[in-house]
Amino acid sequence: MPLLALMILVPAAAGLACLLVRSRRLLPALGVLAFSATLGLGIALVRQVLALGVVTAWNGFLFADALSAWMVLVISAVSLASSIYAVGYFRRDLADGTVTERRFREFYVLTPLFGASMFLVVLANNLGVIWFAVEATALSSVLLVALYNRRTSLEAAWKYIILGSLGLALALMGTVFVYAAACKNNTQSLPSFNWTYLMGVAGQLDPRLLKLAFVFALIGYGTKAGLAPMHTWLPDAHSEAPAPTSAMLSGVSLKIALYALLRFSILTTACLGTPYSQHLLLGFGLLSMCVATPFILVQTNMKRLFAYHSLEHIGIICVGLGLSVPLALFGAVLHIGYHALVKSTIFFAAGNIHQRCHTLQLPKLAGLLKTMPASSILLALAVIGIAGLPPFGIFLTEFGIVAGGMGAGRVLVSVLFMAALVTVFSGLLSHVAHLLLGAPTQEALGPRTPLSCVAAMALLIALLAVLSLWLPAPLLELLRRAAALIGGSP
Amino acid sequence: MNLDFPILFAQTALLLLLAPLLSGLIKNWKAKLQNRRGPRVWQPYFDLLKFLRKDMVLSEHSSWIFSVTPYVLFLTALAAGLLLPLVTAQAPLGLFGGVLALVGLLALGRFFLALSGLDPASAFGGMGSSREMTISAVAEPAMMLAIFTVAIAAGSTNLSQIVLASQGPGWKFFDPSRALAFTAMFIVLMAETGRIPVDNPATHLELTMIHEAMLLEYSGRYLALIEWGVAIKQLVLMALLANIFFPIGLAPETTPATFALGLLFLAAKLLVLAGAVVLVETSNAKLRLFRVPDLLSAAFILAMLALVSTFLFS
Amino acid sequence: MNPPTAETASNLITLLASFMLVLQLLMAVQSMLVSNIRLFALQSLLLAGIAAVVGYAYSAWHVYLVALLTFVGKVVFLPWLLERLVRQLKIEQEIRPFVNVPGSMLLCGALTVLAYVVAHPVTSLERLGSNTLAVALALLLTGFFLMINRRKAITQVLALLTMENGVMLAAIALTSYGMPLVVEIGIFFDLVTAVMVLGILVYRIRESFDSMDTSKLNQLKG
Amino acid sequence: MSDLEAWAHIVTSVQPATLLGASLCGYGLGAVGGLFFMLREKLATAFSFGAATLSALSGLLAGLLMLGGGAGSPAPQLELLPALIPSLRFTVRLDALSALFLLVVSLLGAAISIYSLGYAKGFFGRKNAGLLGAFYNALLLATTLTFVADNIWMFLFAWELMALTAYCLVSFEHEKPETRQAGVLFFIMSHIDAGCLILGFLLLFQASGDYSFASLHGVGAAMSPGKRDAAFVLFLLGFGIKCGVVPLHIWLPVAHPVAPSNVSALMSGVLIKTGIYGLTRVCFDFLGAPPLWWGVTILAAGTISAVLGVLYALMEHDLKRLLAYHSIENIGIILMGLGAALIFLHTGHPLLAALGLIAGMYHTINHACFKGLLFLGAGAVLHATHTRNMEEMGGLAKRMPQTACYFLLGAVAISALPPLNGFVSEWLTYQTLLQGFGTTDSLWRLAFPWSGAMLALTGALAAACFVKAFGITFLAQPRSPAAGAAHEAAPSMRAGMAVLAAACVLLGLFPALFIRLFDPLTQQLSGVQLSSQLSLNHGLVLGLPAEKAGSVSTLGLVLTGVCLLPIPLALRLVFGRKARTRRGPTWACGQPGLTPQMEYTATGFSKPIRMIFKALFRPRRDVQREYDFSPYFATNIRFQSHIEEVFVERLYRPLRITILRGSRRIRALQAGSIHAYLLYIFVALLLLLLFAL
Repeated sequence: MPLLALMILVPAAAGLACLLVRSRRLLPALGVLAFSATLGLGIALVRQVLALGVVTAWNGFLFADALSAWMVLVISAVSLASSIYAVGYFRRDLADGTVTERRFREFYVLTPLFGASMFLVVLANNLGVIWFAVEATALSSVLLVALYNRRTSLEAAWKYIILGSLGLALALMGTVFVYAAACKNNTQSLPSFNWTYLMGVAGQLDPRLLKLAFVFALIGYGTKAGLAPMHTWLPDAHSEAPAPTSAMLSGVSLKIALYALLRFSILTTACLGTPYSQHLLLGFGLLSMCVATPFILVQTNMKRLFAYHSLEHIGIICVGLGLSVPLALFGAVLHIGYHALVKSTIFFAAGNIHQRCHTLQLPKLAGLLKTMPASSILLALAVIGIAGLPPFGIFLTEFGIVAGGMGAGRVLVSVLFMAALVTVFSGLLSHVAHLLLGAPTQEALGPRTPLSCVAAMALLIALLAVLSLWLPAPLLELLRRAAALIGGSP
Repeated sequence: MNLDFPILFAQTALLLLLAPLLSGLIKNWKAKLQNRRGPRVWQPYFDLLKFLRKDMVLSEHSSWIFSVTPYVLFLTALAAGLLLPLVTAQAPLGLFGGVLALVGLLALGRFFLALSGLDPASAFGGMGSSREMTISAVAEPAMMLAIFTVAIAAGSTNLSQIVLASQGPGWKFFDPSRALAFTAMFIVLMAETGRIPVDNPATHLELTMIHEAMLLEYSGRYLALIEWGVAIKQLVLMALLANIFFPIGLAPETTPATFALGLLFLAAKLLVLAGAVVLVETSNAKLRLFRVPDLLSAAFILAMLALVSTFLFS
Repeated sequence: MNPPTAETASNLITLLASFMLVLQLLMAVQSMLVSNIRLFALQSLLLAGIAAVVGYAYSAWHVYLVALLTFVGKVVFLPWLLERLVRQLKIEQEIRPFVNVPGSMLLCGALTVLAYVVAHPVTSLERLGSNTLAVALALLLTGFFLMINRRKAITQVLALLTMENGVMLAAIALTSYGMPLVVEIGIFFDLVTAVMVLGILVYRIRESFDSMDTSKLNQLKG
Repeated sequence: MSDLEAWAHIVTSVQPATLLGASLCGYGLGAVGGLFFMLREKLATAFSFGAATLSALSGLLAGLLMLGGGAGSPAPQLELLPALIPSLRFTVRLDALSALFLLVVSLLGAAISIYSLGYAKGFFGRKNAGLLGAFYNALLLATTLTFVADNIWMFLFAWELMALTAYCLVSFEHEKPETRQAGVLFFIMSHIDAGCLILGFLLLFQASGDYSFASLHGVGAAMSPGKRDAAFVLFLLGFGIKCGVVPLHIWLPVAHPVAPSNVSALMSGVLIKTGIYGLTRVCFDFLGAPPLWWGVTILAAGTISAVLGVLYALMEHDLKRLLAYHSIENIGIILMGLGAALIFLHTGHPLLAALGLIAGMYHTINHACFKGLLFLGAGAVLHATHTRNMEEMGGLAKRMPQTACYFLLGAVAISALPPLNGFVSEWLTYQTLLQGFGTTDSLWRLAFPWSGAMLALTGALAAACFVKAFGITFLAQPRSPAAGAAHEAAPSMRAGMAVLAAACVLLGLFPALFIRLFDPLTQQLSGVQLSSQLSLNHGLVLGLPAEKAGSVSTLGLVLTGVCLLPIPLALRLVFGRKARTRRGPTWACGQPGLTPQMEYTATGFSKPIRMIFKALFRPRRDVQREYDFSPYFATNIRFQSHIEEVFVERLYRPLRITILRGSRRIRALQAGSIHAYLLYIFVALLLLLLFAL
């Protein structure tokens, strides 16, 4: 059984197993087990990729290059953390009856499937398969968003699915165009739709068609990736989902859609030879950053605050990718990882706060450093990380991106970039300072935060801290290759 | 460094002895102008002796600052005097500092005086030191600017240099910039020595007094030192004004003859200046406190004009 | 395969495609929900027809399969599912769009023109029929417009499905063989699951909102 | 014997680099230790602040060795961490400029750390002293790194780290809302300046293509004038915010007072100097030959900051806020020197430029010393009276005499009165400005004496302000029970203050000695060495390079005073032999019983100034009388007076309000209607289809 296949089948199997398992005890164990397995597999995969360059399986149906391997690592890490977190989280929810037994099982069935479909996205070779894998991530996560079955969560889920599948319809159109372009210049009856093949013949594809394709893909996958102005579902879905799911949505699933979009962009660039797609990415990235800013400044709900913050960071990543100079690309790729770690931590913290204080309204919360020190300190660290302050790595990546921009002579872009960063920081700081510092305004209503919930956060923060100051050589190499890949050198 | 000790001692003595005489003189002339007999010219000496002999009462609230101040005031005034070319063109301690140091020393004295105004916990002292510091603050820039005009012209802040430079053949009084600067300095002088229209040295009325208010708690020896120090300060300022604007007769090299000559010239200049002061004091009424800044800002403007005109005419 | 067949096939496809567009416009003006669903079924039938024609013309068996899937899925299953939903939830028949009928007609016309403009440079690439790509784009855009213009959840789903039809039409028209089978099947199953998930949500929303008007779903602000 | 040789060898072989590395490690260790022993306060305090002291000393030694080595001694380099991205390396380098500022931070750091050993005890049981120690060390570490950073990346890394740790310390006592707000304001402002700096440095990077400072030397020549000016403006904004140049200063008087006093001392003494360091580094090292307007701008900014800073300080009766405003004033004075130096570089007078640099740098050191001293003194007072409000103090000179002495020294020094160090550096500044008049024929030369006069105004106002600060705080009767019950500060605190007081005196009396240290600096930045020309008569007198342009000898003045002292003493012996001295009540218009309420208040003291400058302060007063039958016989009067902080009221608050209002408007985009959302996507798609193809 090849590695890549296992990568997808293990979580899928875990999901199906959860469907059958009776005992409530076993479900969390299964989740944790599955994702720790994928993490292990992911590390093995990295070794293989570094050795072989490109790994394929099932005669080219699945394939993994540096970029996919990196994404695999990110997905596994976050999913593992969130499955660990979920243990304590749902124990409490079940205890106070916020979720029913049925929904509880639903969660454990859907989450591994969600993971599996994300793995499929990054490991699939065929653009069509990538498309329906992305759709699968949407379908598997929408019911998770609706898990609490509150009016608001249903509304969020509805918007998510409608906008999501609309976007995906457009993305499909884009895919079709690429396929059409591929058909044109091949002679055999059924053309291969494989990424590897397409990259091979990128030169001969029809540019007009590819432009059209990229436009559709940009709007389509952009919707799923939460690029402004297609982001509107994002704050709703991310704030209404249960914390573990929010973490996975904000932490990875956005980047999964971005990954699909990225493949299109690489192909388009390879075909056109002009930075057409990169300019579009740049524009949408900046737009997203600017759009996120005012919402962060005057936000009143903690989870929404950080959902918009994810929007901003998707923007940052897109700017980095759009600048397409080595430093910026490296920064962007690394940023994907750092942001995944930190953002999940923050959503975990939000979950803890919600279960402890039964509200996420920022004006009502204050002085959490006193009431729930452990989570607060970890949250503080995470916010320091996400705000792009040293010693954490996001400072490096953001500096890399803006330095790349300046190096490429894009002064205006860099200025806008910095302005957005600074404004967002000021908003974030004032909210978080009020949240954590000072004297607590209200008594904690909920139970104490269980160990696993803190452990998951601590795990991620520790990982972040280590990776901020020291990247293992193989990982560094992997990142370089990924950046080079996006940069256009295969 | 080579100190000319005879000159040093002579100038020290001169400062000590001349100062009370000058203030006595001014008091006397003022009285005369107001058709009063007024105190004798020598009265200040007798006052000082009297104060020195009398017992002292220190406020029970006052701290060591209160006791240090008289010495600081006295010594700074004296030291400042030694930086100044009084009789000879070459100031005895000119090497130790120029006009900036002189101003600084006087400021140090004022600083301590103001502190000891606050020290005895009475309301008058505080009021006095508050007003004193305010007025000096507003006076400072005008004074500096006026000094800068001459300093720039001489290319030095060393008073001896300034004097020597303006002793040259090129020197003329009716250089507009000098005239303006002189006027500015004169106004500042009136403020710094606490004279009408800025302050009234004769009054002890709570609401009007400035300088005297700080001294209310002083008595005996300390009062003597302070009075004397203030007198020396007045002498120094007037001599400064006199010598840097009319550097006539300052002895370039020190022989007894030239020294005597210089002494005469100095006396003459001081008499004239004192006369001017008396005239201004008698012909004006004291200004309200918050009108004083207008006067001093006028002085500042004059000094500024002086600068501009040096800029224009050089 | 012999040229006349290809000729006729191409003409036939053009005809069917244009009928699809016509049906789309009818949907835009049709104010009854059930008949909307039926119109969609009809449109899907035309799509299946096109697929069948392609399959016949190029004797490509897997395109027949596509035709079959489309028929089973979009002509039979989904309409049935939707009508059942309508009946069960007693959704009122009247569709009250935001833009009135003439207005929406006008806009749809404009969108169709836009579709032609956009498609023009690449029409040379079409394998089958003429302007099928333009028609496909038009279906997509008008479907999008319908989605914005309809209040009810279920009608939005319907609009989404018509967009899907447009995409499939483009797939067939541009590529002459349809997509690789695995992709086709994947798309098909995704579609079905999507509609089912939507169904579930519709049920739940119905339960907690007792209304299907999505313009009432506006509690999440800012 | 052999041991001795070994020791001798070790001592002689000590390199600045080693010492620097040692001090950096020491700070790091102190920070970690503080966290590690967090639960055992005594141990944590002793460990972290002890470590800080030692590291500071070793840093001090490094700086001295480096500067003592004279001009042209090679700048040692260190690699701290492996780089994640090859081009972004964590390297530090100790050239003359860095060494000078290393000297400042280490000197102050040592003194404050000693002080903190006692000061931190005040937190025991209330806040976690170990945490304080950890943050404190981290702050020192970051600041030192900022001064010795060798490339853009390292500099910005340290810069942001410094802001972060400073924020943690400012909001250390975050229970008070004002502290929280102060922290937030501080951090936001410093993030803005970081943004400006990043852009500015990257503009330089565009031209040089390399991050290392060595490669940035004189890079301005390779830039287009527009970009060069843009970079200058960005740096002016960025560093200006950090060092509190008016009108970018608003965070400073808010943030410095609320921090623990030892931290306030560090922030006011050193942190804001990072701005000066950066400005010097950039303007004299990187940007190449400056156009005239740069220098004029900095000179003007300095003058305005100096005057406004001291004016606002006068209006304060919160002791620490008052000191914070004085930091703005002194930064202004420093900038006057630097601005003049820039102008001289433009007009081509390297010698005068060196003089201006020395004036600025000397004042930097001096300000670090006396401001540190004053803040430590304020801390001791705070510690004793538990209030920052001067109106509730008084009479402390009797209760804490040593602290009073040190504070008085600081006050005299900061008021630029002879013979202390403040006077010396302001003397140098005056001289620079006066010399400047002759350098050019353009109308600009009037700027020199003008700003000289403003400097005089500043000095006089500062004197007034510190008469008030010292007089109201330490003299007369205590105005509150707390002040009455005040006690002398702990020995270690006094020791810390003593160190700085000594520094103030030495720097004041022996300037010619210390000016030698500037030779490498002036050599590096303006290509000349001056100290030999500045010191006359074996370094007893400070003179000017120009012939007989002026000289001063604070030592000489002191000696003169000492020699003249016999005169008053003799007077006493001769005449006052029979005079008695006794204590008596202060005269209170014949009323018995003088109460503290009769004393002059801080507010009252500064009233005349407030009235004179009312155009600036826009003072508001409201008087509430409670009376029985006639307002003239009030039974109870409440008097309140406020002044308006122009820049906050007229500039920052409106800006903030507009931004927030705008944001609220924009939120309407996310109104919850799915149709609207669909429409956004639709429009985006159409636009792309129409224009992007």
